[in-house]
Amino acid sequence: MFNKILIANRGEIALRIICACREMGIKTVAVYSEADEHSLHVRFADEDVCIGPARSADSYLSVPAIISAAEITGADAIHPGYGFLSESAYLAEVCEACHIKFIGPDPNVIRLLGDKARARRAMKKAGVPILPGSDGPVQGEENAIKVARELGFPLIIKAVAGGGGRGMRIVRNVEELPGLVKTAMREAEAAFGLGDVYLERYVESPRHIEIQVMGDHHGNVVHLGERECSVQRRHQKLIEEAPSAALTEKQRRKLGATVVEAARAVQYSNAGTFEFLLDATGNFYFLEVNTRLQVEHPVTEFITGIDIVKEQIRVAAGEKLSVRQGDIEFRGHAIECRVNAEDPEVFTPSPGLITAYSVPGGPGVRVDSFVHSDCTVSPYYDSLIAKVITYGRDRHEAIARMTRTLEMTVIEGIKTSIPLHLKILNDPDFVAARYNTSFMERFMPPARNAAKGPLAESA
Amino acid sequence: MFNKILIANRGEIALRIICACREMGIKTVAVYSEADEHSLHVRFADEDVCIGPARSADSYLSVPAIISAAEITGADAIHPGYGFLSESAYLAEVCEACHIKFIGPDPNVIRLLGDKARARRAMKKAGVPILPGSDGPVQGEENAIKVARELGFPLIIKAVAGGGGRGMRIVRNVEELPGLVKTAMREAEAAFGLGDVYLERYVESPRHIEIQVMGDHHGNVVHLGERECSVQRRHQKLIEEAPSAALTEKQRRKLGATVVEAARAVQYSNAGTFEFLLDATGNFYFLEVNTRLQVEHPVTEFITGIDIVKEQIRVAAGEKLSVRQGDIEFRGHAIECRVNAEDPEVFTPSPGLITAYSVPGGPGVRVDSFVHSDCTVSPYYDSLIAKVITYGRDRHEAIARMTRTLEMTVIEGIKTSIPLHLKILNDPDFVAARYNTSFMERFMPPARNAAKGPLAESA
Amino acid sequence: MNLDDIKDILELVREHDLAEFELERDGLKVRIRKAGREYVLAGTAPAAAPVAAPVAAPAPAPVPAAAVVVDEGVPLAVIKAPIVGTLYRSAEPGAKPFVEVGTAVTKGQVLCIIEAMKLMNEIECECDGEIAAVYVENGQPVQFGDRLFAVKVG
Amino acid sequence: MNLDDIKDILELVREHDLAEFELERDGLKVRIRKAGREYVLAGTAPAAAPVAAPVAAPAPAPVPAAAVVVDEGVPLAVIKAPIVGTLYRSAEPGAKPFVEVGTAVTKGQVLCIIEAMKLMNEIECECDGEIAAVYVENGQPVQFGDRLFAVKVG
Repeated sequence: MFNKILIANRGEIALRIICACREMGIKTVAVYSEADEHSLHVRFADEDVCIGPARSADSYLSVPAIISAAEITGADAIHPGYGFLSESAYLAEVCEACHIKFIGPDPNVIRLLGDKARARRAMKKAGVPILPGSDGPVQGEENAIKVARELGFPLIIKAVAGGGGRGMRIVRNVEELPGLVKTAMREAEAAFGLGDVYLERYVESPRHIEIQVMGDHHGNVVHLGERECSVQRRHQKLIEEAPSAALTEKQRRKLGATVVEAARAVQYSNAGTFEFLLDATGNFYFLEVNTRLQVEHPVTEFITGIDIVKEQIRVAAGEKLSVRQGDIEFRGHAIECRVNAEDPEVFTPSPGLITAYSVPGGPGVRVDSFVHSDCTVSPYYDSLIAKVITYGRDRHEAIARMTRTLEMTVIEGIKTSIPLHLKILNDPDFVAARYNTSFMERFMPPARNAAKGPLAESA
Repeated sequence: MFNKILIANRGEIALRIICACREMGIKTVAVYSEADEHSLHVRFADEDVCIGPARSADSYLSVPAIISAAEITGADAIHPGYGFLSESAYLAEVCEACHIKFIGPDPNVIRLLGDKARARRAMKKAGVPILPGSDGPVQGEENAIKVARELGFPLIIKAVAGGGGRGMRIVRNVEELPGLVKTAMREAEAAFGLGDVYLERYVESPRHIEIQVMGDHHGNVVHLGERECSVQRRHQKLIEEAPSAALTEKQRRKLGATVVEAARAVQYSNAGTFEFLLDATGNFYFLEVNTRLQVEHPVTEFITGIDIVKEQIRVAAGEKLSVRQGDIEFRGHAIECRVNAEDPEVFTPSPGLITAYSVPGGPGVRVDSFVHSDCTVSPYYDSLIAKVITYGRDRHEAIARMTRTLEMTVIEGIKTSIPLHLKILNDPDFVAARYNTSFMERFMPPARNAAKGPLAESA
Repeated sequence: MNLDDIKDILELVREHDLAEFELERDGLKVRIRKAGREYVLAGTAPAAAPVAAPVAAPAPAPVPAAAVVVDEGVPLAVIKAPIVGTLYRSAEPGAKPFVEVGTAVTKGQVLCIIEAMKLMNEIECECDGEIAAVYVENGQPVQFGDRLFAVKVG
Repeated sequence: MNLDDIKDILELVREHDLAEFELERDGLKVRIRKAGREYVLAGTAPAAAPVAAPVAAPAPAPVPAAAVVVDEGVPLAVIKAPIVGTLYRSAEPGAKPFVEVGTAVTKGQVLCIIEAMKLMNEIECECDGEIAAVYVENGQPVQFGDRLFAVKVG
């Protein structure tokens, strides 16, 4: 087992990883930017290293700074959390070269699944249902039109190196195709340094379903069931839950088995999430693989009783998975609300000093956060300040518990998304689990609602 | 179902009950003393009534004040929590007369089980193992000596109306018996207004095991397994856990069935706890029944997934229990630490202003508390400020999780028992579950340790 | 907080010519209003009281001391509710209220009734004087400490 | 916080003849030390900066500006670590250190090496002057922002 793990992240996930390490008796190293000097992750790590100024590019995204911090502290592994460098095949490679264990899949797996077009082909080969598409970057206007006619409309243009909605365009007819391909390529070039785009059939208002997998280095792969994350605003998930009300037990088993097979085919190790679109007629289509720990992993932890972060550390250290598929039982229902420091109506960020902070207890409540009374929410980073997760014997109880928990949460000094969450939790369609990725449109402010942009999927 | 519940309590348990009511869509009325005006239970109840000055006797213990508060707010039920009036047959009777539902057993059941000698007889009749004893108050010195010789030494003198160690004396030989009986009677008379005492065989250093039961008004009774509460300091439980490492599956089933039978025999409804001593040779002996919700109920909620407070409310409203014995599964292990505002070495109370407060998240952590940053812990009431409960797949994980949770808990401005809890959690005997009610003696300050007084049991 | 502290605060208030001064901390509350008609100075917490036993034997609650307020030089006694219940201003439905503004009262005179647990509790006046204000209506629920009447002491 | 605020603080400090004054709030930090040899006045946060994109494209980190400290009337430049790594005071093991206290230095002159990811990064002097202090030892790990050398500017 590792002696010391460096956590290449900040905020609640850095604390979450510290918790896991402490439970396993592993020492921790926190890294921090100058803006995070007084953060709790610095306070509770055994050691800490300042790695740069507030700007992420010069601190949390700096591979040399992170590797150097690991070297000067003698850390034997790096946990990248989510975001920042968590899907950086480069960091994983440098770790390998420096004999530091990267807690995540092997670099070649990260690279394969990070390339959307290659990932599509690999999944298709492994028997995973994918959307009809161009099977590679489009080559010029004529080729694009030909492929598009074969696929039919509407379709979607996606960047090969894509993510976060950039380089994406929905195309409704052949006339607008050439112009939109050009725009998407320009955007992809600007965002990722690679202009390649491909075409795929577009699914209107799908549900977002994802499967959590865990693999070890001994060929064992298990899935931990699905999560539904259809409540999204511009690719940002707001509420996640497990299980999904849209899946039958049979579908769950079948999709789970398909994903386990595919993960094994690409020699997947550590934690990963296979994302799917579910259309109105019950078909699943592969979307992408997130080769890292997910923000919403606690809902799965609640219904399975498995500590995913500890499992990640165990398998990275070469141990076998602590559970086999047959041992994994799903019990009850869990929901997560991502509480952001932002205006709940116009979605503008609201950093600043938290003057009062209190979250209720009671059964079935988990709050992963890094904030506290008299703490300042920095404007430099993500606006997520707390993940509130509730568990109930059924979906009804989990929702009732979430509602009372958020109603009894006190956060003063900054604005938060809690009022928006409460509106969603009270919505009859949400309560009935009648929702898809278009659900949030009705909660959008009129001005923004009208604004154009690729809707749904990803994140 | 009830429309509005008055909560005749304060602190964390008042908030715990508010949580349950909100999840069930029931309105709440908080009552408070002048010292608690700014408490969270007042903030989060739908209505609130000031019922008196700081002194409990004039506020939280005043039956007229509580009943009047229920009447002026139109509450149709009263939840008494634990402590204060929770075991007051008188309050339960007045409620009945006023057509307000008392959320607890019927007054005659409270009265029967509150009289230790009568409870002993009732349990004996129902087939529950009890300690050999005088089967009623001792009648004069000669009778006492005769009974004592039959029982053998050591034995214990207990007050019929007893509780909290008052009126209790351990007797090691016949010479000291007459004097100790007199002292115990004087103490009982002073404490409870009733000098009657009885004799019982004394068990040296037993383990404290208790069984949680729930009954409805339709004749259904279930048990929710046991809790072990052997870590006590002068009858005050410090750490509780479920399941107990001292019970085999067979013992658990047998003891559970015995208790369910006994509860049914006395027509027990609502939540209750049957406390037992377990001696070194594996025998169980009935101690007493707590006819109310227990401080440590969360450990049972963690391992069963059942919300005991919601179940209490449902059965008080006349509904059937939501579970049958066959539905109840025990999964994993849970531990509770009672964090008190007190010096961790000399146990003196430490009320005052909390200047910083933060508790970590992560999986398997529950914190039931009423304190927050910038809140004042009042000197008038119990020193319990937070219950930290952790859950793990096994006892080892639950302990590791508790340790990291307490290590990462920040409470500044007052002293707390957390350093003591951490010492216990690190103790090899505790880790190996090799402990009984004498366990805490080694953690007592030398001066106090030498002080005389009845040790162990009860609370 | 002792008398000297209060003197210092009053001195500061005078020095800075303040109209109002308020300090709230650890259960202690001081409010001073200058250049006006009303002075209130009330301590709500006994300073560092020894810890009370959490569950003391029942004892009759002391009726809260009437707060003394200085109004245009005439001391006013405020009568507060000593118990929770429903307030009645007269001995029986339809009868004349016990007192009204302007009624001359003597110590021990019944001012109103508070019903609690079907018991009618007579609330007596604590001093001689004249009713200066009535804060409650007939049939109204009152909480512990609610203001009921003001009596111009004299 | 603007210049006027600082002037006001300084005025207060003068008026009260303080030796030290420290204010830390919302990422802003002001420290003033009076009646002594050293004055430091450093702002650590840009006031209400527009929100940065959480994941910006990588760009070379600016070397933190040397803090200027006034020592007995002579300005001192403090050279801080621009990167995390292991510091070496000489070009190779056993060689003479690049600089010692008293060494005259010129802008661009190499003061030490910080090794990060097996790369040797030469840390250059930012001004002409003379080494007044050495805060680090050979082979020592340094964090971002650690003080390395003080240079008497001149």
